[in-house]
Amino acid sequence: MIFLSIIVDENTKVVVQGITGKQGSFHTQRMLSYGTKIVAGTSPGKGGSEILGIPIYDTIEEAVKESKANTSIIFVPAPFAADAVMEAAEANLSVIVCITEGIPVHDELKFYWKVKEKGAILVGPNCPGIISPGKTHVGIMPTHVFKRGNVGVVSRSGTLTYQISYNLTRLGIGQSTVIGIGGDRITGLSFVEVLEMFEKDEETEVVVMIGEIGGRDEEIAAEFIKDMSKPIVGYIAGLTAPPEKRMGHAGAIVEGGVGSAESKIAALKKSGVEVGKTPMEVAEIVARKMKR
Amino acid sequence: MIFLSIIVDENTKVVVQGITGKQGSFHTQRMLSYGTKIVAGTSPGKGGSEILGIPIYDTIEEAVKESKANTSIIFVPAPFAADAVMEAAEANLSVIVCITEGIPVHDELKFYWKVKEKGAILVGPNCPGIISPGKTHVGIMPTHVFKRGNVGVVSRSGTLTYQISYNLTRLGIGQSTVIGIGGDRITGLSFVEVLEMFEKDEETEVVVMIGEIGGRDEEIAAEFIKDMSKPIVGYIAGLTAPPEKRMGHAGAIVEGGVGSAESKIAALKKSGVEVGKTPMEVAEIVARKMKR
Amino acid sequence: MRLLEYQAKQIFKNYGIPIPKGEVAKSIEEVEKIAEKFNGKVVLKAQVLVGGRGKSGGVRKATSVNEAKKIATELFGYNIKGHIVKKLLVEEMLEIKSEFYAGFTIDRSSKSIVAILSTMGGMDVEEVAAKYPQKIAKQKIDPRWGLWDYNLRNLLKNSSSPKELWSDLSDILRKLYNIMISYEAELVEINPLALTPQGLVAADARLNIDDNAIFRKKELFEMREITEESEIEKEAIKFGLNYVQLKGNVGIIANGAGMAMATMDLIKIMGGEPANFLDVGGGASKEVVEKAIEIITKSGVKSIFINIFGGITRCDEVAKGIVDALNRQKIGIPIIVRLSGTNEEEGKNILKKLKNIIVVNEMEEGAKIAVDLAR
Amino acid sequence: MRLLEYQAKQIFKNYGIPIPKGEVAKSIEEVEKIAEKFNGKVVLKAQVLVGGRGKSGGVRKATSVNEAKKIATELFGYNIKGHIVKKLLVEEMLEIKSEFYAGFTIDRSSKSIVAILSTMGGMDVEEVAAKYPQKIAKQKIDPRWGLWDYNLRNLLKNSSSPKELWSDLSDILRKLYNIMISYEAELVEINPLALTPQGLVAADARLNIDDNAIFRKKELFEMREITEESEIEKEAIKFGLNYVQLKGNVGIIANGAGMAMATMDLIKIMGGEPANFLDVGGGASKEVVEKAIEIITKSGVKSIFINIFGGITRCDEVAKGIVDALNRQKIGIPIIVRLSGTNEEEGKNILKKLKNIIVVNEMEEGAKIAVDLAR
Repeated sequence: MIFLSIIVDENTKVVVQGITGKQGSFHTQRMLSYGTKIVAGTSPGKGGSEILGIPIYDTIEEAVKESKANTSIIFVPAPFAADAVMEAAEANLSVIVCITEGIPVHDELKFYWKVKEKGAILVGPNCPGIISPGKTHVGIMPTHVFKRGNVGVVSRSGTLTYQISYNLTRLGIGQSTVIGIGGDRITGLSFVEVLEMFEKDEETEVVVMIGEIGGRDEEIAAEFIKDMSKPIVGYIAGLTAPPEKRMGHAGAIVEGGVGSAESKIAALKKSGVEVGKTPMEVAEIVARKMKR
Repeated sequence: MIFLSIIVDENTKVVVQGITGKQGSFHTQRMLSYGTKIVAGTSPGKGGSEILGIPIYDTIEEAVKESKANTSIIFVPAPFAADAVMEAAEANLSVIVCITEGIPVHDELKFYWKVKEKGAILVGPNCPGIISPGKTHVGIMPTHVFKRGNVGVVSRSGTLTYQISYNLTRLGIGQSTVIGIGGDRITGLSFVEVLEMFEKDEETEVVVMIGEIGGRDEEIAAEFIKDMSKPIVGYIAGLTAPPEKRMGHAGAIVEGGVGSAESKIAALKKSGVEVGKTPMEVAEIVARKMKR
Repeated sequence: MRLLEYQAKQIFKNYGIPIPKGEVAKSIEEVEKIAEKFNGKVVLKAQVLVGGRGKSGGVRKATSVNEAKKIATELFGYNIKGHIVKKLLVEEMLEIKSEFYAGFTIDRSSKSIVAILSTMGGMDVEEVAAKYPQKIAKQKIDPRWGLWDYNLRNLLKNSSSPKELWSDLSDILRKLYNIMISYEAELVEINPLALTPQGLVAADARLNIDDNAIFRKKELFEMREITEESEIEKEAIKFGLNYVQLKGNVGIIANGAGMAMATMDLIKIMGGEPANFLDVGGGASKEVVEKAIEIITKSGVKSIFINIFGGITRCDEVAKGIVDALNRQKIGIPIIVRLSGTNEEEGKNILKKLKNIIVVNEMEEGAKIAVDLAR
Repeated sequence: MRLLEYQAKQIFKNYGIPIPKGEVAKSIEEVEKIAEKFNGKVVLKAQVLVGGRGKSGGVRKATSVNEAKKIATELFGYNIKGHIVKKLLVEEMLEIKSEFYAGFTIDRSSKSIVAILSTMGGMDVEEVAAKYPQKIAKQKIDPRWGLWDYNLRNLLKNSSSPKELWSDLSDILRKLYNIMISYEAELVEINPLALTPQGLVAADARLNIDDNAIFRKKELFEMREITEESEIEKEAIKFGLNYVQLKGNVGIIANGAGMAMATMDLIKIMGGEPANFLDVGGGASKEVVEKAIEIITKSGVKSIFINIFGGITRCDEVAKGIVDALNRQKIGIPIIVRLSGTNEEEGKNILKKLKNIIVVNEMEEGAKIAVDLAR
């Protein structure tokens, strides 16, 4: 039996939506350097040409037909990103990674259900993507901070994901899969869904869950964790965020006490999760757990 | 093992949507006389009162909670009927029979998918309902023309259903279940779905399928029939209907040769279906089949 | 409800779709005035709701004002498949480089809206579909999510439309879809969608609105008055009757479209010719039945066969309508009545008292008598 | 983007929701004029975007014109939680029989829109939810199918609203929902929805529009100008920075909201006080970084900690922004910089040439130095 990472692995065949844009072409190059199998790109109107040796198509329908891609990554600008997600879902891709930030939430409400109906996995939007170190990278992460290993990382925040993975790697601890589920109010994946995958994943021994203020996703995850066999280490950003101030992410609003950092940390601790106060401390806790 | 009829039987518990209207109360009385288990009715604003001994609720949600109804029948006028179907689906009823005629087709497009997602069966709209003679009647059919037996009847036309069932009964042939799927462009059930149920139904020996001009549902059914074990007898109305003339039903438009009576009859015959030229002849063919 | 071309074009224009310059004329004088504006280079289009209008000579080109007047003289009052031409749409002559077909309709099989685009416009689209199926691109539009740009991209791609027109075609398709949704249409269509030196123009326009949705669109009531149903059909609509006049001599009244068609078919099988399709609908009142008899009688039939199998329709109510019709109208032709189903006995009892009525038990019997008496 | 009460009320009115009679005043004279129209019986409401405005004395009642003027004198320039009152909404005094809460917002857990109705309006809805959960009725609205009447019936039923108000409440809820959808709102709310002898009236109005959707709503650009963000916050918005001013003395610049918050938390843990939240966003340009430094410097901090972990953001671009800031601005305070991730080496190389910059490798180290230097 081979050990499969969750969601993506070395067999993942990627189509890049918006491959000719500034971000799209830059990160395509970086993913290629990492060894990601990028088989196609789309850019409406530019079909028939190619970039970085990758054929460009006008539509995902055509790209999938020609390249057999099973995963897409989206760099399309916010006003058009919802359409790109809908198109990817309609084309029956099994994994859709949406990097784009700033998508209107009413658009997200629509494509969430389309993706759900199609049975696809949506990573993001407003996320850094997903990496299975040493296998594939479908995202925009600084790949040099990761190392193949046995810690699963799931996070709502891009940069905090890099920070904590960096701290882990510095301590010699590698990662099985690192996934940023995105910081928007509506995300394709919830913590619970990812925790469930890590629980089943043979490569993963410990899971790091990086949350932040806003919403109830961490509280719901805390309930789920009670039945998990693998140890979870937590981090919650926003202890010093004043109530009722917008902290950038649409998701990072303290809604009248519900969803505060305190409430989330308390819920996690109640489920036996050790919560680090700083990114460094998170890595140190993981190191302790790994030694056992 | 007991012999179950398809879709509804003596255990069906019915809530009547629009029970206080003229049609609603009239047909509730008639269904009750037939022995149908009507356990609740709805009429927004009139909740708390009762009619014909049946408690009235403001919402289906409440009616289902209190009465444990699993099936609804809708007599709500066309402008509000789509809302009633949506409400019934949301309340997780497993069978929804929509009698109402004249529902806007764009409304039908919406509730079709809602019902589908909920995994419910929608009979209609614009249909006479469904009867399992001797067991239950969830509809507006003239019950005295039916008789318990082993012929399944499925039809797009209400009155033709009565006519042909009447002809069958006159020849001493009873029916297992008689179902009018409705004459609108968008119907909850297709011929194929009902044929599939009849094929599996132990009570049914022969199936009568009553179609009419318009659409391709009969042609699609003809394909399916090739793999059926039970004999099918067909009838198609509209041989003399001139092309491009509206024949009342939104469904009954001849669309440039496709969906003509000739095309349907030919498709059925190709699948080995005997097609009667008159309702009487249909009954006579069934009689012959039953004797074998 | 199908709108006349000029009515549909007005709506298309309101939604930002380019249409040719032109006006509606009801007289030769008006045609002259309009034609002068375009130096006589105009197309004259008969405003009738008939398929194959062009092939029947209902669309004609003029190169001078005098020619336009001459054509108008021929067209006014012209009978196209039973429809008399009363209005002409007089439009500028377009310089057409190529013709597209663009439209949306409802796909009953997939329970969705379907977008259709073809680079072979100008012809009968069913003909294109039959002869060159690969030339007709279709895309399903899921009613839950509506139209997205990717639907259009797939459509454009599969239609092999030239890329330089993608943006303009998308724009027109999006507007057409908005009309489809706002007007709750069954069909909205531009054929041909003409490519001219000035860009894409809707050279023709078709908009069929779902009759069941018209109650929500008050502004259409007025338009319906104008559409060219015959007087008798207009009256039928007012009473909620589904009525279509045909050429035979046996009048038919039935409940349910299926039953009405089956009755027509039966008349034919018995050797007669049905004079009409008439469905009184479900749960018809006696007033509606009375009106139905009046309409059929007016159309000059030789016999009337009333074939009712009551479900939601009550036989006693139908019988009362027959009584009222006989009391108030002069009906010189035989009426054959067959009543079965809900309240059958009550209905038959009411009819017992009447003369001039032949009551039968079976539809086959009734059809036969009706045909025999119409000879 | 949250609208001021009077802006939201104007939109509510356009959608047919009854609002109290009244006008906005910017001066005592204007207050006097408006108050006279209502014989001095008015409510004066400070137009500031602050929660608990009523409890802070921002909503006051007058029974005479003189009293209204006196209250206005007190309210103009009044500081409510850091917001200076510049405008008053002067409205007729309503005769309120009872108060409802009605609103729609987005439910992130169920990925749907949620309708909320309570017969206990007028209070803080979170407080009601905590103390009397059964008094808050909620209904999920599936974004695929939108709002249907049955959603409203279930809501009305579960809220135990009086039946005689069902029709009027439904009407207002339907209009509120239309606003929610048309304006792509995150929240639309009436609290209290007042029952008066003249019927239901939106005594207050709240409308929060999704910032991400504002590009589609040109007419809101103007309104945003008016909403009372501080000048410095307005400038930040212009450059796409997510900036919130706080009370500490250690300035923070980070990329990503999570990282910015973690950095704030770290400053606190190290014994300092964060002066702000500032997220330069993903893929920030050097111009944006330069602007961020300018904004933070202006706010009078003692040290600045720039904490970047680049993914889509490139460290070299950030470093260039720092260089530009130092070249063009007079910055008299220490800047601590931590760069990791994409193009980290290039960024560090650029910074090497600079004085006045403390480059660190770890965020914990940087935070500690920034706190120490701010003392």
